[in-house]
Amino acid sequence: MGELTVETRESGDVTLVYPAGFINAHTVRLFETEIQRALEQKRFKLVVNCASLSYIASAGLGALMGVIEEIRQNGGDLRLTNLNETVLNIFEILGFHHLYLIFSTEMEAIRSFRPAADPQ
Amino acid sequence: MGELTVETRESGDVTLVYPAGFINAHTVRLFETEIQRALEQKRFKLVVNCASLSYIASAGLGALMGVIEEIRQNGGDLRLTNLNETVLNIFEILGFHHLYLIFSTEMEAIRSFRPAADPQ
Amino acid sequence: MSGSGRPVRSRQPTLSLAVPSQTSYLAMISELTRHMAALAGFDEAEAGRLALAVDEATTNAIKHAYAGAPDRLVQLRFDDRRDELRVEIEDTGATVDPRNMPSVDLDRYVKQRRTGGLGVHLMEKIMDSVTFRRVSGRNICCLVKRKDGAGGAP
Amino acid sequence: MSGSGRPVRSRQPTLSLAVPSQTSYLAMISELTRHMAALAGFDEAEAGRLALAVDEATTNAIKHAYAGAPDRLVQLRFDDRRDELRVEIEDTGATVDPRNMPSVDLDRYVKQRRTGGLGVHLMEKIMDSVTFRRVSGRNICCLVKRKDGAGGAP
Ligand SMILES: Nc1ncnc2c1ncn2[C@@H]1O[C@H](COP(=O)(O)OP(=O)(O)O)[C@@H](O)[C@H]1O
Ligand SMILES: Nc1ncnc2c1ncn2[C@@H]1O[C@H](COP(=O)(O)OP(=O)(O)O)[C@@H](O)[C@H]1O
Repeated sequence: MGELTVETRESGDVTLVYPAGFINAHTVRLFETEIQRALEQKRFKLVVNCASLSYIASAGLGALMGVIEEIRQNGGDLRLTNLNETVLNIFEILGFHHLYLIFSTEMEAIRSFRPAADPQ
Repeated sequence: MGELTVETRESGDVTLVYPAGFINAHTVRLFETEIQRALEQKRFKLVVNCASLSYIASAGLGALMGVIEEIRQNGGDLRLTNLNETVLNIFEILGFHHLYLIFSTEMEAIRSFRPAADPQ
Repeated sequence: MSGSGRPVRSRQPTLSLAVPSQTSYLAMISELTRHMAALAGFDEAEAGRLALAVDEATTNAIKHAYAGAPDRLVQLRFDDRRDELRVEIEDTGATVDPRNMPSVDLDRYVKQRRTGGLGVHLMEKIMDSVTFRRVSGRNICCLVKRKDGAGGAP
Repeated sequence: MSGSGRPVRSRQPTLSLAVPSQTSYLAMISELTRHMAALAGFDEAEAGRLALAVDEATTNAIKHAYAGAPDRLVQLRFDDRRDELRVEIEDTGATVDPRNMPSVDLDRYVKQRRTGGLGVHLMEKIMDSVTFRRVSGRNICCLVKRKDGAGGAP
């Protein structure tokens, strides 16, 4: 209860981020650290897979807001997948679904970063 | 959190009882009711499968104590299976494992009621 | 019944809680709120949103009113009334002036790379009413959610 | 550090809670205790046993001290000290005389078809210390569990 773990994986030039647990004012630093680590490595194509994220408070949303401009200025983007009902609902309440591309599956989110010529 | 459901099934003359959730002073009545229903039907061979039981407080243990003598006087028994670590630990702390037969699997508990001649 | 001698109350007694001003308790407060919301009859999705609103209000008390000091107390009171669930979050820290609370403009927000200011906005979207008052050295943030499902978030 | 102006406390502030005297809150209290035990450093199995002990003490306050009246309050205080977790469960109901608490004889128990009397026994097996005191109209049940893993249940 209340803990957060954040794993990352790479799929080509896309970095996959897997937060699991709660992102709130207590745990947000860990989430930010993992995102920053990718940016420091000049990896600006991020997919945050929220399949195991049960909860995100404004501290976590602030963290997303805090990096998106830098990411886009570097030709990248931060895209989200697998939001549960509560998390999707929070995004919609705040209008965040207008600011971020949200996909149903990780595969779709990864593909969205590939050139359109990619087969299938 | 805190809710209890109790399902029952029959396997020959053995009644299987499946408590799921918490048995505490709030929910124990429901558990007792299901046991009593079996006894009223003169079904005295009971297997309580605790696979989905996360928690049992003394109210629940008292309920088990309250029926065991009647059951045994009628030639039956109440046997338990699939206790999780916490529940098994509570039984051991109180010495209940000396009073009740505890099995790892439901199959073993059911078989323990069959005549020894039963194949396998 | 009326002769039983104990006072008749018109509603449930209030559940209250004093928690150290540390963010490590937020997850617990969130679980507790979810549970209280369920006891008050809200469905799981609504209970999750209420838990978020209470998390936000508690976070603000810790971060702003107490400026992060870990040795103070935040008081929470849950009052399950007939028509509404009322949660009060109280601190004895620095005065909150509700007029300081910024309204959120998402575009400006992103441009300026602000990372705060969302909490109050979120609370207002989730609850039917969010009020702040100062009473004898205490800041009280009062969150109200009606049970009829009218108003508030979808 | 010592010049910071706010009082120096030697330990964590206490978490406290006032809950209506209704068994519907037991599951929530159990979850809360599990969480406090985890924050205090106990492992999951120990946290589960502590939750059970607090459930038992709260049940007793509701059932015995308040004789089932639903409109009273049970106070809980969690005090995470360096060497131990201390939980106090307090009611303002009928006097408890600890000498009334029966010791449990399982054989006799079964023979007499008793269905009560296990709660205090269980609390004593789980905790390092269980004490009852009466202070100005309140019954206080104090449960202590040491952090070093010595004593108490396996
Ligand atoms: N409990 C509080 N005490 C003092 N100031 C507060 C409190 N809650 C909110 N505020 C003020 O309102 C502002 C907006 O709060 P909020 O929307 O939660 O965003 P954030 O906390 O991320 O800044 C805060 O920056 C702060 O100035
Ligand atoms: N908080 C309390 N207030 C008054 N009496 C109590 C309290 N706790 C326990 N007792 C007394 O101790 C006895 C044993 O308690 P316990 O072991 O919990 O078993 P049970 O509650 O099942 O009877 C009770 O029957 C009651 O007489």
